[in-house]
Amino acid sequence: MSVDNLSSTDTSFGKAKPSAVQSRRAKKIVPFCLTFIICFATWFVLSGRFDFFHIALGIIACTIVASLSGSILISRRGLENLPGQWLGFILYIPWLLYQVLLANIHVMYLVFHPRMIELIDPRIISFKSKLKKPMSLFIFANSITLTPGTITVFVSITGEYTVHVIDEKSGNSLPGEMEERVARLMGE
Amino acid sequence: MIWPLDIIILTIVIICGIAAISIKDLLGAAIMFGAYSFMMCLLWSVMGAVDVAFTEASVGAGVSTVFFVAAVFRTTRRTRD
Amino acid sequence: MEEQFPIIIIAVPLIAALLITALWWFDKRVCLPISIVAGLTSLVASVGLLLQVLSVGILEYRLGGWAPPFGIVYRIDHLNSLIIVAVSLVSLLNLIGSRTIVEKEFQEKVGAFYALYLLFTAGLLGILMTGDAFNLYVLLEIASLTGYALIGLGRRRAPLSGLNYLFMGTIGASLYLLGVGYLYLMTGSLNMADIAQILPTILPSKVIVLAFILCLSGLFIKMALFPLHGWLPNAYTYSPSVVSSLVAPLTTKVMIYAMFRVMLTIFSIDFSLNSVALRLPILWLAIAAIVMGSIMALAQKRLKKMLAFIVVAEVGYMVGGFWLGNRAGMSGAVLHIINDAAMTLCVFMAAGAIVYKTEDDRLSSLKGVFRTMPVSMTAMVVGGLSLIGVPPTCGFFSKWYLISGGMAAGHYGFVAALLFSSLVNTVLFFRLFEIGYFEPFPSGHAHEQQGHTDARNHSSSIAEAPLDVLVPLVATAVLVIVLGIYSGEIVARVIQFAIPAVIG
Amino acid sequence: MRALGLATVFCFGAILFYISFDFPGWGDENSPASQHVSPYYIEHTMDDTSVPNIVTAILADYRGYDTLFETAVIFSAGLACFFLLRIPERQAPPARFYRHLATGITFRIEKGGRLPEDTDEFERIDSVWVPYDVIIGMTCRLVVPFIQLFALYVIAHGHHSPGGGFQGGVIFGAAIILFAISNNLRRTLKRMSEKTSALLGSLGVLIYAGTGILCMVLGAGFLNYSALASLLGVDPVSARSHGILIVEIGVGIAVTAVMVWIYYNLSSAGRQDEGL
Amino acid sequence: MTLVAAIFIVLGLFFFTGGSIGILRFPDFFSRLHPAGKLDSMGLLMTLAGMALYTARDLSLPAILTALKILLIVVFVFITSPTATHAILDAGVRAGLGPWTAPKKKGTR
Amino acid sequence: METFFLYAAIYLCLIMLLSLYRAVFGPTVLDRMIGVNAIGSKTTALLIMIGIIYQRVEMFVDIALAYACLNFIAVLAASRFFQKRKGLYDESH
Amino acid sequence: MEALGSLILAKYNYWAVIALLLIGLYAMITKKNLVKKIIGMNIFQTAIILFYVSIGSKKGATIPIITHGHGDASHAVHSVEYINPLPHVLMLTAIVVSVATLGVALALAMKVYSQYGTLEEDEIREKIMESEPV
Repeated sequence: MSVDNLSSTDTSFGKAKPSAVQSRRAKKIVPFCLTFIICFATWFVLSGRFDFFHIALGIIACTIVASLSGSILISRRGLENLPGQWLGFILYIPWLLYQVLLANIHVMYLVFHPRMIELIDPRIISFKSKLKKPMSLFIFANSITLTPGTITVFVSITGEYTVHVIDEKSGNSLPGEMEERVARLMGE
Repeated sequence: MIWPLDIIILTIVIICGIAAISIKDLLGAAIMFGAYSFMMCLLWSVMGAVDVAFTEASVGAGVSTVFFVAAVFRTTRRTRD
Repeated sequence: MEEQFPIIIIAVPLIAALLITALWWFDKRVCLPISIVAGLTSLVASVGLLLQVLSVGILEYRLGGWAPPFGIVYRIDHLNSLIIVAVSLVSLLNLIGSRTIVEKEFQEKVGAFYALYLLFTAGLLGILMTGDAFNLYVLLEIASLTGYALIGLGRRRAPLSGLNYLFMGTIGASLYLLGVGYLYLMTGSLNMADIAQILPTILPSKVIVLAFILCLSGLFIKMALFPLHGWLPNAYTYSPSVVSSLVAPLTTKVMIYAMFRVMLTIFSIDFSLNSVALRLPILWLAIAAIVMGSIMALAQKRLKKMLAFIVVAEVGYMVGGFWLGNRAGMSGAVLHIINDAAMTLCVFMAAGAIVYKTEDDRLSSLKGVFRTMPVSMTAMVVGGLSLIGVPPTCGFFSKWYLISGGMAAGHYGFVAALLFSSLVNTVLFFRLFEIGYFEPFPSGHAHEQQGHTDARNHSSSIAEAPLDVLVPLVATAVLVIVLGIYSGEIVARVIQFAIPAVIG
Repeated sequence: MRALGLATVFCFGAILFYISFDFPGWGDENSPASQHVSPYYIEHTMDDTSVPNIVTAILADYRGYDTLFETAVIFSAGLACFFLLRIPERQAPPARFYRHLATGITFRIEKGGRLPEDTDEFERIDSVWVPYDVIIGMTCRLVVPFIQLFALYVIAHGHHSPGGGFQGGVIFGAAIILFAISNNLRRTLKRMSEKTSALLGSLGVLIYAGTGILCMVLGAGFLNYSALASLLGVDPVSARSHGILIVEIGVGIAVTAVMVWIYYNLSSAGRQDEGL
Repeated sequence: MTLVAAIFIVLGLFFFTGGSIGILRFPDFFSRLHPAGKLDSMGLLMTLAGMALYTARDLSLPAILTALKILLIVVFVFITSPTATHAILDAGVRAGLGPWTAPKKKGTR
Repeated sequence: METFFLYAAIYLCLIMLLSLYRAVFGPTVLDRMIGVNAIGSKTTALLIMIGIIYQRVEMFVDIALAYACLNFIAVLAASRFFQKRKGLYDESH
Repeated sequence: MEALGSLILAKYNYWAVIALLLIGLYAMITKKNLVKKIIGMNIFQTAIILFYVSIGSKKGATIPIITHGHGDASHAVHSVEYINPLPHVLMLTAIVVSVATLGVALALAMKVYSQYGTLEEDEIREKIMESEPV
């Protein structure tokens, strides 16, 4: 058993550091506020009504959600450099969409190819990624799943990827450019 | 009500229903039952019963399938019919 | 305050159930007091309601303040106000006697038990009062759902029979719902009185006939009329005895009431009895139920199962009484609903007390039980005599009405079935008394040692169930006799107004 | 048995089929069902309750009593699952599994033995143990708050769009179930214990029934929300609208709690230590 | 705007078709996941984007908000769909389903 | 334009039949899950199409969103089954 | 031919209800597996729900949510424009009831399983015969 089996929810364990009460409270308040703001923005999109009554309801709802699951949404480790990450993420999306489109055309080609059986050569490969943060692991894994010919089978928390590839060509390009981009995006 | 859609969805519903009771594996049956609920939800939104569709979407697709899977998980998947 | 009685009867048990679920996590002792207070409030309100109905006539309570076809309405007349009193009284009596057995059988789940108990009662009371066909379904489901749960926690075969009950009960309720759907399709209304007004305008209609049959067959399943009684015996036998003495007196009777309500209020009595050629078939079903129930009861070797089959036979009495279609038969059936609730409660509570002590309900193990449990057995005797139909007890009077109704209708098969069933009940109960009266004599140990005799003496000394079981039990036995004495009064002052005037 | 069943079923079906020819046509606007009661609802809901969603208005107001018992049915289902399945704590499971965090060694402790729960060195794990999945874990962390927010939105906007207490409650419950599936049951129980769910369940129904009683105390009939007007300081029509909202919130709370409660009991067969 | 929306929807339907046929044609469970996971989410993206465009065609505030909601679904699906695909695949691997391998190739490719 | 959406919806339903084939006849439970998941994503699109046909999209969007959420939960629960219960076929063999 | 077509168009929904009812009932009568029976029960209930919703549908009408919001009460609402909302309400209740029944049924089935180790009715019956020969 290696360390990778540890659950990553950093709230529940890890050595209880003797920190001041105030900073702990601050650590709770920051996720709360962030969640509240995000939720409130979402609420406006969802609600579509801007009278006082509905906004008040929205505030109550966001407070409930933020107090219930603020610690679920916002990890304490991921707080540094947040605006940069969001900007990077927005820049990452078009590239990802482009890749997804490529992936789809590739799969489409396979699907409609009359001799599809001969083209594909499914296999499972694994490689080690240099990424460390759970969030970047997650983004990378989902990007792998969305892009040509590959689906993530399993990611361990240390960054070992097991990937199912549909043909050899798709597997060769991993980790490749995408990892670089994700790393840059998450500031690793 | 949009009848051409309605007929097709009704057909799918009936297929799903028959499949759900004839699959010889309880987990498969539970999953098929989930699909049956999806179709029911669609059927109701086709008929304009949005609230019923919403309820069915939340109940059928989410909770009742999870209940079935949980129950099958705690009992057995084996079935002889 | 008076005008709120109908809702108090239901809302108080409902809220008490919620409070119990909440408070039970903090203090385990609050359950029983809260439930008893709730049951008592409900009983007082229902007696008040009965008096009100007697003085004023039919009452109407609009829920949410909406006029009848648009909102839900409670309609209380002579028929249901009487049965409401009976149901809340039975529920309360059983509740008082439940403490010891409940603590023994459910230990950690006492709170949930009482909450389910009160919800069950609230559901049944709601069925009795509602004047809305769909609302009846919802309340039916809450009563059944809690019933399934209560039955399912018994021993041995209880979960399986609970599940069977659930399947049958759901089919029954769904058929009823389908029937209401057909009615709604043709009339566009859900209010019983409103449907009844619309129906004559569309009447020669196959759909309505099918709706009638569907509603009835759904309720037949729920009330366990003979060919559909499959779920009942096991469910009542294996359920915990507190539960069987709650469910057995109430469920079937309330369902019979619901049948009567459907026949009487939704479809007119004329339509139900004459337009559809169902009268004879259902009468024969009732006769079959009486005969088969009695015969099956004769074949049983377990006390509770025997009683359960007697319940099946009793359902036949009441259904047959209604479908005789004359005043005497219907009065007998309504009277029998009340009487049967009382006497079934009496025998099931006595059986519960006996099973609590002997841990075994095989008839053969009840030897000497008269000696050890005199009070319980006396109550059992009273209940048994009432089920047989011996004069001072209430069973006699309702049976008398039923028989005279059968005579008046010229349906001698029904009369014969009733007499046959009384005969079988006699055999059954006298067999029981005989077993209970004789001491257990050690077979094959004719010459035993002194020590064993001591032990036998010890075992044959009084070992009665605890007092809180006995008090309601005795009260029930007294009730059985009192109901018998006042049954003429009840018929004259209440029941004869409950039967529609068209019935000659 | 099979042949008999088929025969019964086909007889039943044949009767229903035969009768169906006497039905009004499907979607016929002149059918009795669309003529008698329903036009009143459609035409008067706005004036009576000022709720555009007619279904919500009927559900929580015109036929609010049905809905009260519908909530009670759900509540009693939760209670029934608890009553039937719950195995008390003192009946210990066959074995418990712990892992030492530093070394990764797994212990199996039999016969009801257990380690103290609040040490940082050991973690209780499920008997069939699955390594932590980063993808599922992260997705749930991202998604759960939004599902919850969406559920609250559904409850709050039941007046104007489809939805309401029941749907919102189910979705909220599903969010908690999602958390339980993606993490494990014990962690979920730490966030929302069984006691909490039972209390919330009864609280929800109590809000509903209590609103009804409150109306009764204020002098109108049971569930007649227009009596709340004096309390809320609005006119009777909007009092009905507000009453509906209060009731929907009650339903939402009850349904959430009960769904989670049923899931706890079903997925752990009543032991409430290891879930799906 | 309407035309663009229509083009998007047609494209989306095309992807959906590919996904469904792919699910039918591919030889084993693992390879079936490729069309199921990718083409379906792409199809959904396309159709929903098309419908969002169509909804927002008159540029009024409620319409735009509705369109935003539709896009919210897209975002949601793009988070959950790969996860669902991954979960099914992981389940398959843990259930002990070996991947299908190509039958012996004719010569060199 | 509504006719276009109607035809699109009908086409989508027919496509759904193809996925249904996999769901009904899929050799393993996991294949059924793929089929059902595919049906789910098509349903999400279909719901909004129905909304457009009814010209009340804003009412149907909520359903579609709820649907997308809960479909995901069901799939996750079912796959969790396999992660914990190893074995693709039932335990009888 | 024309008449037949319109007849089918007017009735096929009800026929589908009947088909689903029969599927559910058939499963409940003949299947031996308890969970299968529960599935059948649910199909039966949904069929009835479908029946009610079919009653409520109305040609050329829109969903029963009034389009103009608050404060516009003077705008008359015509009942032909909206689908009959009452069956929807009833069916919301019925769906809730069916979920509740499902939960209780599954709980009971799990209890049966923990008692007998199987979900097949005939096997359970055999085990009962073995354990309590009355």
